[in-house]
Amino acid sequence: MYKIKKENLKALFQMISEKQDLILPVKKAEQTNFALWTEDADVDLTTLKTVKSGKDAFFPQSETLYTCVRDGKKLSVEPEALREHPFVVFGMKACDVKGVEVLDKVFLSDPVDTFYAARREHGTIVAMACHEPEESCFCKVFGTDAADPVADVAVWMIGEELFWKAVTEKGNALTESVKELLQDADAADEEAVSKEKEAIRTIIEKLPYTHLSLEGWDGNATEEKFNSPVWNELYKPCLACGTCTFVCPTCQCYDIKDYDTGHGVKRYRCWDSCMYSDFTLMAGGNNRTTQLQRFRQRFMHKLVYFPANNDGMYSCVGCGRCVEKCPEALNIVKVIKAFEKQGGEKA
Amino acid sequence: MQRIGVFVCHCGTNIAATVDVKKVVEMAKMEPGVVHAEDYQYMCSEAGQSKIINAIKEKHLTGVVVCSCSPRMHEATFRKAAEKAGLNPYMVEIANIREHCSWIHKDMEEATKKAVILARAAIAKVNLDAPLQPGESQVTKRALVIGGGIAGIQSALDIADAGYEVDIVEKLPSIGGRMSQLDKTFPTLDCSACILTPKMVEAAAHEKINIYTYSEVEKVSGFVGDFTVDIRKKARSVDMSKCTGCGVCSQKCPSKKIPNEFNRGLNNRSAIYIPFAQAIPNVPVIDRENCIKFKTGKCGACAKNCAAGAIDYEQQDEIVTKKYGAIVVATGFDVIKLDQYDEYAYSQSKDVITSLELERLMNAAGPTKGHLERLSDGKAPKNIVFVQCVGSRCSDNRGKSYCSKICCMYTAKHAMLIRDKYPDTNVTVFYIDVRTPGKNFDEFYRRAVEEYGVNYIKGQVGKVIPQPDGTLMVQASDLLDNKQILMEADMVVLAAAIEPNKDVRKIATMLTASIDTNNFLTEAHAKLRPVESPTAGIFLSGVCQGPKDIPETVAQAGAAAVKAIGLLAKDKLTTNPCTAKADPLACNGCSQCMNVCPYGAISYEDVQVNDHGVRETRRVAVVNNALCQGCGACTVTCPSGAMDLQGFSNRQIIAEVDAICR
Amino acid sequence: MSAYTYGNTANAAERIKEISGVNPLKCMKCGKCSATCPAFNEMDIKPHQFVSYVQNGDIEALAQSKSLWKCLSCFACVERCPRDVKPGKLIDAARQIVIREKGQNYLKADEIPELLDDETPQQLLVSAFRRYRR
Amino acid sequence: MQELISRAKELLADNTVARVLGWRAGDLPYNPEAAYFETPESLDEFVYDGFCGANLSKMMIEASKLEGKTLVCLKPCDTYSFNQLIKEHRVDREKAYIIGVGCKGKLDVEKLRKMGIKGIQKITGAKLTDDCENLEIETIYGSKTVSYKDAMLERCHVCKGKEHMIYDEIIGESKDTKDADRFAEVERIEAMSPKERFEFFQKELSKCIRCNACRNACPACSCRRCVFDSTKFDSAQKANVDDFEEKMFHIIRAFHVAGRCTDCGECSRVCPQGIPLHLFNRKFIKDIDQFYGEYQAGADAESKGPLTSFTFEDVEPGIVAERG
Amino acid sequence: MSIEAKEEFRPKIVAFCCNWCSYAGADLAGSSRLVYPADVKIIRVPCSCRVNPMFILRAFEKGADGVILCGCHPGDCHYTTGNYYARRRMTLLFSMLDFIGVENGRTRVEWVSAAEGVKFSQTMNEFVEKIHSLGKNVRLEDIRCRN
Repeated sequence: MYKIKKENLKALFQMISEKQDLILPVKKAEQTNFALWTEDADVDLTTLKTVKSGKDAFFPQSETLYTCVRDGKKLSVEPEALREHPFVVFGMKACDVKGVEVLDKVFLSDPVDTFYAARREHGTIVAMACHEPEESCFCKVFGTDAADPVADVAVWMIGEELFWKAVTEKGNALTESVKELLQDADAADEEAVSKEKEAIRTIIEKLPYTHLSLEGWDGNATEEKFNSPVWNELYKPCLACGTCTFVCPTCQCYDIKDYDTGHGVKRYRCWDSCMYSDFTLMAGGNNRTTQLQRFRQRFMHKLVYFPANNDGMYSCVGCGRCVEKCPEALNIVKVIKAFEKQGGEKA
Repeated sequence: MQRIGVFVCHCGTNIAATVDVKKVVEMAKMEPGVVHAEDYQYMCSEAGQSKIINAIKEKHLTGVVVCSCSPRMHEATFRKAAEKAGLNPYMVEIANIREHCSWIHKDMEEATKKAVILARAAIAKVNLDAPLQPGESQVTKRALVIGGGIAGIQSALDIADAGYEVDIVEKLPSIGGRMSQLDKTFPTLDCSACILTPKMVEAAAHEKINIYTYSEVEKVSGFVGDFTVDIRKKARSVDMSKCTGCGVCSQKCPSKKIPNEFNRGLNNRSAIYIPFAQAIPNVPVIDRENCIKFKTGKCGACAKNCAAGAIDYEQQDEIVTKKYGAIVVATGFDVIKLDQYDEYAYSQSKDVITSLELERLMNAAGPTKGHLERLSDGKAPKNIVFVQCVGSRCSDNRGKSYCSKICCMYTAKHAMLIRDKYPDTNVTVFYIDVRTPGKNFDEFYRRAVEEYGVNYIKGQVGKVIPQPDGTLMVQASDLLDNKQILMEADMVVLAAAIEPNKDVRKIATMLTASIDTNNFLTEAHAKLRPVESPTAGIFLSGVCQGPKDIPETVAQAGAAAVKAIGLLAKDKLTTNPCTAKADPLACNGCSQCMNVCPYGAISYEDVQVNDHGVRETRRVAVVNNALCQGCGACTVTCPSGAMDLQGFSNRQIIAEVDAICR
Repeated sequence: MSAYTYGNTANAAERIKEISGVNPLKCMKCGKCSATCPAFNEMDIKPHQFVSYVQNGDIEALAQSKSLWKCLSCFACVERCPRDVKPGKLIDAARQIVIREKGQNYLKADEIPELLDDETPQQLLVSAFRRYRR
Repeated sequence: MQELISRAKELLADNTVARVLGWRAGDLPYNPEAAYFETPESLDEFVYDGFCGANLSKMMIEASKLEGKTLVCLKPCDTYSFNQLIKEHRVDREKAYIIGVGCKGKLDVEKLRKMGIKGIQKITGAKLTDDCENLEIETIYGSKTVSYKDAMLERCHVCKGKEHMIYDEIIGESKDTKDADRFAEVERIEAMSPKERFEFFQKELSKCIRCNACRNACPACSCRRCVFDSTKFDSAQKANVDDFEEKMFHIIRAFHVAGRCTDCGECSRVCPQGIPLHLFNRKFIKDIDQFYGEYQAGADAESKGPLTSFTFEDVEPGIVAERG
Repeated sequence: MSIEAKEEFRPKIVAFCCNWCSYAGADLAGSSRLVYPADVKIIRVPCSCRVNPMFILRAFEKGADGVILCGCHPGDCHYTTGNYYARRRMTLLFSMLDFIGVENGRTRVEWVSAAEGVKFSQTMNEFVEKIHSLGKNVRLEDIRCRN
């Protein structure tokens, strides 16, 4: 394990960004989101949750796939180059990293999404332990340990120091490249980190959602959950906005569109939301015509369909962003609880 | 995808001299949907049109772009050609590469580039064109003539003679207009009243003509073939059905100090009055502002003395609403106010008068019974100076930029008449140019000089200075002699500029007829459609369109009548199919479009919809195609884009924008 | 700086148009300027002719004319001109050109008190300063 | 709140209304959600406190299609939206039983988070009946006291007033919470140079993730199909492209609601990125007030909006360049 | 140098013209041979009130450097009231564009009648000049259109 003084972080970021792109939480107009590090970036490592998770680093909100250029009656197609320049995502939380795991399931299984795969290959994740978890967090429900994130490098911010532990080969390589700025950690430091981990875990135990039960939610629950009358009331406040999907670390749906540049077309993909009325709209119409269906789809996907196809892995990581950001205070926890309650009433 | 043919016109050298038409053809071929492109000398010619027709047939074109002159010129021509070939005429778009390109750009490369872009925009638009079917609307077989001067009377008579009903609306108590104020007319010197009065009588007696005097147009709605007009019949305070026109009321009226408008205020009239002897109708009107009865409640002399019991103080304004198929505007003119021309001392001396005032002074029915005398002292003037172009041809803000056209001739007339009747009077005319284009006009002017000894001096008058002895000192320059002249005069006559009647702006607004910066109504085409307004169904008669003398006015009045008759003779009109259309699935039913529609063409209905499987009853906008004129105000008010304009759809305009900007 | 002389006609005419802001082509030759001019009889080139002289570029003749110095700058012609041509302004501009060509021959501020007499109106002085200062 | 619940129970019991549209208590101290209550018993979960910021009037569009009347709880500012929706024939007045609920300003949990308050376990002082100036907040990381005012939504600081514009009855007292000038922020931006203004908006709008929360929460944005979701203008782009798309979306959205926006502030409340979207609407309102006379959308349900009316003497668009 | 750079900049200008007045005014400018720069391209619309703010923003998105809307003089609208609505809409839209920092000279409304060929050409000359002084539109262009 290594450590670095907080005041030297800027030098660290500088060094990383000399050879790679560095993406980390930056505060812009009072909101903290992952962004490319620059000399004058307002780096914010204290805000627990960036508004959006860091998934953009691997799966950007919009990206061009290829460009067609028209010259008279000739048409040329230029595919967008795959990511080759290495980059580091610094400051993801354990839940965000888990989110990337979920995305891997989608994009790295056959057929492989080459754009995503290239980014994963060239990206190194430095994950940070959650110093002060908040009431909306429920990562433990999905087996994630916010105190000891699993990534290429794990870091802890304690007092005036940041502790650095390389976990994977990529992590080692990154560590090597910045070694001159890192100090070796001693036993007392190890102790401090352990203490921090304990403190985090203690707090997590106290959080209101930590003991949320996922009983009954698994890949086999399709029929029962899909047909439940609970949805009929539950969806009603839903605005059909895409906030929950866009802040979610695991939502992976995208739409493919053409942008007319006047002399050709840029085909791009951008995040889509199953909450939108035009989601998966086809020439023949829409397969989900009501908000109830769309609302149900999202949670069924997270808690039933995804585990059914991915060895029981839920596509929720308990980051709590939807809990915080839903304009109508709806969220996956309320859905789970509503079923729990209804189940209770039944029994 | 459309199959588009592009036809590029050379317009002789009008286009081809500055636009490389071959290049435009070549570039057009690159555009999506274009399967045919060619150029030709004159696309609008018979041969050019048959090229279009053949291409449509042979290449199975579904859309046509003609790169040529303005669509305002030949859009209709090319649409008809397309129709002949079996193509929906609304699948034709014009790229205006003449007026908007070749004529204004000098550089060939630049103009060609622009022409290509304009062609592209038109191609982009055709790509999204959809066949449209014009609807039909009824024609109300009645015409309205606004203004009862010689122009209005002539138009009305011609329309009525063709068998259609005509209503004349005249603001004043009698028809007759300016011409009734004139003494003699040039170049024949016959008496104005003698030739006008029979026309007035004829109009009044015509069974197809209905005259609303002392009335004004208050509101106009509708469109060509189907105008609805509110006419305000102002309270005359005299029952027209009872009045015999005996005139006793005027004689008995105690309020007699009111400036007589007919005589340009040179004498007075009573509060109840008939404007002039030959007035039609020969029925007096009470000028309520000056009537003692109306001002104080006391008097009633006229009522007491009216044997027919025709006086009705309780009479109210009445609104008559009628439908018309065509409207002829004949609102005429006035002379400008001269209060800004201090140098001519018009407001300082009674002996400085306008030519129209002179007409009244010389008229036997005028304030001096036709004796030419100075208004200040009643003496016969010995030296009379005429000043031309007072307020005409001025580029300052005091006057008018145009030539009033009639002044040269009437001044020659006045000069001649004075010299004829009072040979010992010296008459001097100061002119800038003497303009006499007209049949027998120059001969007339020469007679004034050669036979009547009128002294014409080239040079504008600089100043008229009233002298203590009551004479006027005229300071001018003689440009041919290069001398400054100081000349004593007893009377100065100013040829004041004429301007359209003040009310014309209001009327033009009601009719949505366009008007130019001088308040003359604009014609649909300066040369080819001089008596039509760009607004369909509105025709222009007389000076409201531009300065004219009497024969021209009568000619134009007849022409306007013929155009109106041509319209009224149709049973039905095809309506513009470029109307708004609402998509019931996207409509919110919010009523905003209805609020901005100037024609009341939008209503709301509850309809059953199937919105991607959701079946429900919705309140949605429905456009009445017969009423919609296609302005598009509704389309912008509609936030969801449910309301769109056929032929100018949102996507079409956006496609044009894209084509231009790319 | 100024490479022209008022003999260089094209330049001088342009300069006059520029100074005066007048477009002589607008003149319709009505003669109202001459008609109103109080100094008409003392002028060799009459106000309306002034316009055509400028138009024709015959500035030398203007510069030599008596009129240049007879114009009272009363601006009656400017006031009355129906076409916005304003011959008085042209004369004024021609005068300035001539004055400037005379180089050193300016009125200096120090010299003024001597030249003053009580009869000279204040307004005339101020306007003279405005026009003929360096 | 108790009075509200009992009254709702009565109205449900005597079949005056078929359902109640209000708020259900959340699972955290600050997250109640809008909900329908169809039985008197279900009303036990009913809550009305400072965190019930959502404007329920838009939900009445759907509720108007249901059988029977819906009792809807509207705060004073919500009633403007309701009036506007009546004007646009989107809600049926006859289908609504409006209880004007009192309001002493609504709270913004984001404001608390901005103060560094996290791990919230309990909040007291948020109820309408709580007669105190402060919020007592218990968190995992200790207790905090925050003044109620400091935790209020931006819109409450420029409150339009405590009067309900339309209602069947009123329950609960309202407080005037206005303590700021409604147009101060707009004016502050107006005073900037064009470059600064551009940078300001570029910075704010670049946060936009095109989630459509602003649009979907907005009671004026009630289009069945938004132009940005349809093919009507070839404008249905979903990309969050900083240089144009987001500006297009927000300008057009503001333009579409210009003269109809009641300034209810929902757009800014729901924006997950904290973009001050109300500035667009308020700029239009300010211009409309200045150019065409003061106009408050939703103050009544009849008047013609400023963009569907005109006067002959209106200012020319050139005014924008003239005033610099 | 700077002069050369200026010569290279050829602005793209979209002019929306009402069919009844300014389009005819442009025709008149054409038949009177009143020159204005070829940078101006005219789109014919039935009335100024047909012009949706979306069209104007679209033009900027696709790289237009200036957009001008010409309609009938107030009071002279062929459809009676269209230009009054257009006037309000454009006033507010322009004010908003100004508010977000788009140079206010890039948008303009001018009332040009069918008889005002001279005014049409003068207006276009002035407007092109103005756009030249403002330079390229970079604040509202979608950079994807550049390549």
